[in-house]
Amino acid sequence: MPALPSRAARRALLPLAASAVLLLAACSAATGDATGTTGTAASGTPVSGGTLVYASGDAEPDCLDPHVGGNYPQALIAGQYLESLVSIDDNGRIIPWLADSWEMAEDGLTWEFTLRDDVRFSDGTPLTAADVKATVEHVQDPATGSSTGYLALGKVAGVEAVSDTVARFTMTAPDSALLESLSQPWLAIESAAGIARGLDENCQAPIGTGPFAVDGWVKQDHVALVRNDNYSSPPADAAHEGPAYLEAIDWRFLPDSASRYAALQAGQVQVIDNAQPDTLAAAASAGTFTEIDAPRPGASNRLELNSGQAPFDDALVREAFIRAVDVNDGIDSLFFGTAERSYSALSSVEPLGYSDESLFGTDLKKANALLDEAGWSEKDANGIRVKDGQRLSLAFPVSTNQSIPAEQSLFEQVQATAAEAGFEVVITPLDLSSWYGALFTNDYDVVSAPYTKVGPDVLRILYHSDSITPAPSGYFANLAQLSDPELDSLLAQAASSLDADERQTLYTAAQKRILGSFTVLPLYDQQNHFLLSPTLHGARAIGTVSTPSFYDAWLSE
Amino acid sequence: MSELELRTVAVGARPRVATVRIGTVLAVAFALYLLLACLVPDAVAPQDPNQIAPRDAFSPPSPAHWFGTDESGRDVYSRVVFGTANSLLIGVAATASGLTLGLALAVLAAFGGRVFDFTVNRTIEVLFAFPGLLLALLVIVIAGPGPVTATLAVGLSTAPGYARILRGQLLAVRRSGYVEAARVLGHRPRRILGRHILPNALAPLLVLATLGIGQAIVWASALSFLGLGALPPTAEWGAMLSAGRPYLATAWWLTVFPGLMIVLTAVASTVLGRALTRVRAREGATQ
Amino acid sequence: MNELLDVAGLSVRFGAETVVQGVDLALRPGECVAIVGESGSGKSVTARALLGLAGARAEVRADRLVVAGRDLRRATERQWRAIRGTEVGLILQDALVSLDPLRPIGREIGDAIRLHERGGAGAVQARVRALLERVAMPDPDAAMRRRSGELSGGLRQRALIAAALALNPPIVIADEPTTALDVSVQARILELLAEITAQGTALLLISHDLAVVSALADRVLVMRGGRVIEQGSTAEVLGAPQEEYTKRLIAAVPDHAPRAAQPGRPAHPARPAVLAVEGVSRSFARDGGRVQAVDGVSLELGRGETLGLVGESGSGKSTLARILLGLETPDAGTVRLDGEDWAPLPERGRRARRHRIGAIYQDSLSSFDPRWSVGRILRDASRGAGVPELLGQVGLAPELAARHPLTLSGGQRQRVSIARALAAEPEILICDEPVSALDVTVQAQILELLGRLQRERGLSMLFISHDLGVIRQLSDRVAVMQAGRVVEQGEAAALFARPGHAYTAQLLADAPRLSVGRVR
Amino acid sequence: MTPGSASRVAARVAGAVFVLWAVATITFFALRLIPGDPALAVLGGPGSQASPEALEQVRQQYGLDQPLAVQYAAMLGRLLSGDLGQSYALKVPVADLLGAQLPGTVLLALAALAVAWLLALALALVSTGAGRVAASLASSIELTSAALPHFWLATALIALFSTALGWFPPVSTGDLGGLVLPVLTLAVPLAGFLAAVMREGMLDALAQPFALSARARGESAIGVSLRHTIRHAAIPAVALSGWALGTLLSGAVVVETIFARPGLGRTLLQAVTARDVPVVTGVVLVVAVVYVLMTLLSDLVSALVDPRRQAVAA
Repeated sequence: MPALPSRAARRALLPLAASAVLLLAACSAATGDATGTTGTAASGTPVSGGTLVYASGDAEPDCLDPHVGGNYPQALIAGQYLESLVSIDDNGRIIPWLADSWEMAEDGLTWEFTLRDDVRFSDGTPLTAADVKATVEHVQDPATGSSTGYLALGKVAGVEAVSDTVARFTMTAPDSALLESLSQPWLAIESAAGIARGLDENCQAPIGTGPFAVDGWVKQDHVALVRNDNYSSPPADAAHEGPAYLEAIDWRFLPDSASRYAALQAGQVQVIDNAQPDTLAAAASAGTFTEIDAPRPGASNRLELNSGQAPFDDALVREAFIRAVDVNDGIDSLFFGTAERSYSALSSVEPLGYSDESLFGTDLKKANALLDEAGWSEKDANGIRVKDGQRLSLAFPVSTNQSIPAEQSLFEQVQATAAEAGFEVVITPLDLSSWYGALFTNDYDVVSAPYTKVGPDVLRILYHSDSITPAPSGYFANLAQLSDPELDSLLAQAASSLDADERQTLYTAAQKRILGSFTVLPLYDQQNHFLLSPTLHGARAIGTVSTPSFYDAWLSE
Repeated sequence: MSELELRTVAVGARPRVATVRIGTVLAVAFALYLLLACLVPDAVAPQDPNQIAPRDAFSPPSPAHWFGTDESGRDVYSRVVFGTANSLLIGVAATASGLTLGLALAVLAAFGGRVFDFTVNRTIEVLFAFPGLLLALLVIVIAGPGPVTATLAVGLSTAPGYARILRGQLLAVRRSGYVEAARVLGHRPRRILGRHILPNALAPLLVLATLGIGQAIVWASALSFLGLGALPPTAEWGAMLSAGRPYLATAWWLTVFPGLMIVLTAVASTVLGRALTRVRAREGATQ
Repeated sequence: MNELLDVAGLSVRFGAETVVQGVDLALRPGECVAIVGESGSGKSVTARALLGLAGARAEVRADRLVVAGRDLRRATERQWRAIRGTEVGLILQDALVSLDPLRPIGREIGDAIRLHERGGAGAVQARVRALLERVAMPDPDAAMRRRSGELSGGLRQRALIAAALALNPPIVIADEPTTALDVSVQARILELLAEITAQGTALLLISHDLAVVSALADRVLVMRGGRVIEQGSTAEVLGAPQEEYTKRLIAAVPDHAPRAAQPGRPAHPARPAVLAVEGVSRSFARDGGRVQAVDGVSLELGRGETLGLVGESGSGKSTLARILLGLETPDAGTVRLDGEDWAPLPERGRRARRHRIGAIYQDSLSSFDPRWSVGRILRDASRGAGVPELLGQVGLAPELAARHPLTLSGGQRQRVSIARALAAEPEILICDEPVSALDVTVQAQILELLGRLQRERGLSMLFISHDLGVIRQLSDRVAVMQAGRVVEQGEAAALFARPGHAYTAQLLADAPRLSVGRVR
Repeated sequence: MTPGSASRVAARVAGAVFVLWAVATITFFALRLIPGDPALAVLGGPGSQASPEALEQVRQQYGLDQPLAVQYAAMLGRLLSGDLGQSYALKVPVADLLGAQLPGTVLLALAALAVAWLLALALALVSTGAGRVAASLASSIELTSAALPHFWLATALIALFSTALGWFPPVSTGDLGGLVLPVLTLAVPLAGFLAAVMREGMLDALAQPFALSARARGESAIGVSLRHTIRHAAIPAVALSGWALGTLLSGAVVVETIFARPGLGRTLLQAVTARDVPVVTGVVLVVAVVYVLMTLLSDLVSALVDPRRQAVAA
């Protein structure tokens, strides 16, 4: 096995019980059998054919076109049939994909992307710059209802098809995050003809250049994907060329995690996503399955404290909460060592992430002192602090769709440890829609809202004061309601800075301000674990938003 | 026919062998235990049900933790004990509301004249076309999930069954020989209603309630399991089972014990209901 | 001695309770032996023990238990099965429930053949047909396809007999074979059984009805409390009973003391009639059509008289009783009580006068509120008299007031029922089959009580029964109902002596009478 | 067919149509009680922050701007033509969605009904026929299985037969093996109920004189059960089958969710969580139709099993 850089070690394939797998791999080299592969096809000769059954624990998308809305479940599946202009390799570097090359003007206000000239959509039509233009216009059209892609294209004024192979982006301001943004599946290139069919039809089966194409979608059951035999556009870090090995992918929706793992054990499926911590622990001790641990980029998974209203408008109370809460033991036991405690607002895969453990040490004494100082010095019969007749009560709406059971249990532990300092945490489990409703009506003091985006620009979306007022699309991302002019200016500068060092300095300064405000309690990376059957080889997570790619994958037996 | 009616049908079950009697004794003992767990959980449970100990998470059953510990290191047995009140309360309240509604419908049908009888009968028929949990789910769609909704939903789902049994009971009593005999003696309708019909027709209420509570607890816990009733931080059996299910492969005790409590409660409720029926039969009551 | 059945010292115990003790029994070909006794005497258990069917909990012992030459004292279930149907056939009371109501009688009868012999379906069918012909089943081919519920009571009883005779067993046990049947049907079935014994089959007849026994049996065993207390030829036992109990049994048979023989009774009702029924009709919806239960009935009940209303099942006598009690509204016609409107009338207009008509029902238990004690039942009905007094009038001890009716015997219950009727101080008593469910000796006591009370209080009584003997014993006048109509009414003695209607004549002819000597 | 039976059939059919109409009406008006704007629900609920224009457009599209009576009439009209409307969440015609899900669920329910019948018959035979120990064991099994909640039984069956023994897959897709555990989950509790009813029926039948008659003919105890009493016991159980199928369909909510089996139940649960009114209405109606049909069918079968009813009907 090649020595993988640190980032790749986290992201790419992590054979379970590594030594055993290595041994097996060594043996199998002789027998031709293969186990525990990496991104390269080092452990056996790929075999063509077969149907991969993928069991997804994520919500079934409402629309298979990730331009519409734009959430992670869409990204997971869209990665199989849609491709982006650029990708990101294991080292975090931007690499060519549908675009062979690109060039930014000096002032950063125009970009020209040169497309590969040999790429065809799954319907056989060639990829041209007009499709790039149509894609961007589609995302920017309010009628499409794009959220994630729309925000990422905030500084793009328009796209012009200079020639069949050259697309020129015009910017309203320099955007240091443009390539990172364009690497995301929510901005993947779709066929102009496909988009022209109208939203409904395009939702059923978007037309892209990916190694597979949508063949059918039985709602609440599965999406059938078939191999795109015209395929010719693997990203620069792929292991082979030409069409995919797999004939088809049966993309099933299996919301129950225990069922998912049981199905993997029974050989009914070859890949499961959203593998739960206990499942991972069980799989590790069984040693049969290969794990892909691919934390999502963007923000870390963290609790945000609503500084926009009492009691968290008082920094002392925020710090007291953070000092009172003990999550380390819980993360250890609930996640079985599969998740590492984070002290950063950004994901560990973000090279520009900044950590400061010292801000988050649990110290009940200090918490109590801070609360006394803040005027919450009395306690009622239940041990909850009281000030001016108000109880120190915190509303904590929890989205049962987004928080896995282990995380919900962790929140219960947060509730229990906070109670020792005299906080009353009221956890309300809610479905996604009601949860959004609670956020928009400001009925929360503590909330966990993961956000996935490639690059540190996610900080601007999450912590710039502009993000407190809901955008026309309805989303407001600054749930900490942090309103700090100095931070705003740091984030704005960083986003336009085209100098790497300056960018790093600015983002570090911004993160220090964010963490120092005690509005954030980082927990761990956004977990993203896949378990693979031993018969599946060559699958990997790609470097953009850590979605799986089955282009190089093949099934033995 | 409803599940409850079925249970009532089975009530006539003849005592076959001595084990049934032993069963009754065990059921009474279990019911007493549940009562204690409801009223003085502190006396029954060894620990605080909400005391977390992450380092002790997922301990299998042991002398220190009879039912093991859960994902946060809480004592499962203590949580089961403290959950009794929640679970039973839902069952009892659902049964009470179902019986009340059923009784109102039955009285309306039996004494409201032909028009009411026809209307109520059609209503019951229509409600039966929402079998099992369907009616409960409909209520939840309207009122949103939560323990109170779940209770009312289960109550409403059981009401048509109760209504049909009680209506039949009222009519049977009204047509019975002793009511005719009272009419022949020239007694007034109100006196006949008060002295004969109501006391005899409503005598099986206790049996119905006993049998119904078990069913209501199963249904309510099914709703909790589906995430539509009591929600996980609450120590309710269905919710505990639901919360423990992700860990089935590694920590079976999180699902087995709350489930066992539900099963035992339902069995005990059936056994007690049958025993009560036998007692009533022995006392010479009809039906 | 070529006894088909040779039993000595037979005893049957259920747990600690001995229900049959030391019974000796012998049966020869062509002979009919009857076991008579009242309920609980152990006669049915004896019969079943002879087939090994006394029940799983029964403990059967015998010094000798030889059936058709086989000692069956230690027989296995398999051995028992070998004699059932082949050596011994069994005929039970009511074929409606004694033949599987879900299966065609042809299959039921054929089962016996299929179980014991090989043979094709066609052969079995032919034999079933022959059997049905032997029991004089009209249109046997159609009957084979019918189920017991689709046949009349008499025909299905014939089918049941055919099933018992299927393998031509030398012994047939008939346990109350005619008890549920109307008299006319009963007479035909008795003739059939007589025919069978005449053909050489030995018949063990179990019955409570001495009249039936006297018609068929060569020898009689009288059982009481599980023991045979007297036995001998039918003529000896019925003609010159030795035991006190046997004498009581015989004396209790109703047709011995016809009431009409008493002098001073009016041949016509006293005018004005206390209850006058005029042109009353009532029909019920059934199976999409209507059944005319009561059809233009006119009757008068005179003050102080007993009017017997006799008829077979379904003749409409109970519906008439319910109309008179104001429990059913007539479709047409009127009922007047003491010259005033009684029915049809709104309940409000009747209620104050209801106490003047009392009622006694066949199933008295169901007429008592199950939660109430005897005392409470009587207090509830009383218009003044105290409970001990009421109990005293019907010959019951005052201690019974605390008891629940369920714990009383049938006779005691019927006495409580009478006491309740009297408690309301009625002028009229309507008795609907009040003694049909009772053993003969008890029946005699209740009839005696009713007669005495009527005399003492000058009650007017409508007495409904299917039993001509009972009617004859109690009635001043008699009305005969058939298919909803009163076909004949008149003074009792005259009517019985000279029936004016063919139906009455047939009824009288068919009624079994206690006579020493066989009908055949 | 005699005029009597024709009118009875007509009455039954009219009754069934009435029940369906009432179910549709109740569901329609009950779901109007949902607080909040249905148009908002179409656009993704309170979290969607939909624009007034979008809401207005949805109202027009779904006819929500019409008076209630008009909407109701339109709904009835659509129902008559088999149109169940458009799902709020999935944006597909409900009839298509349910049409795809119905066969799987009906197969599951019918298979469970059949297995429940077999299990119940076996239990009833053992508990009325065999020795004391077996009988008391059988009645204990009957009692316990009737009390088993589907969700717990399903979990236990997966733990035992999938995880530990690996005999059957835990996820139920199209294949037959995947049907085993869901069917068992639904069948076992129902079998407990049916067995209780059958046992009662058999004990009643065994106490009838015809059982004695049959024994007196030389029939064996088991022969009496097979030839006579089973049929009597079947009558109440057949009458219950309409009800039973109804509860099986409702039980499918839990079972399909646990076994990740596509079907009406899972669709319903998702629709309930998402408050997808047209889908909920559709499932309720479909279940009501199945229930009503099954009730009619079980009446018919009852008449076949019990000729006495036929005789009355003729």
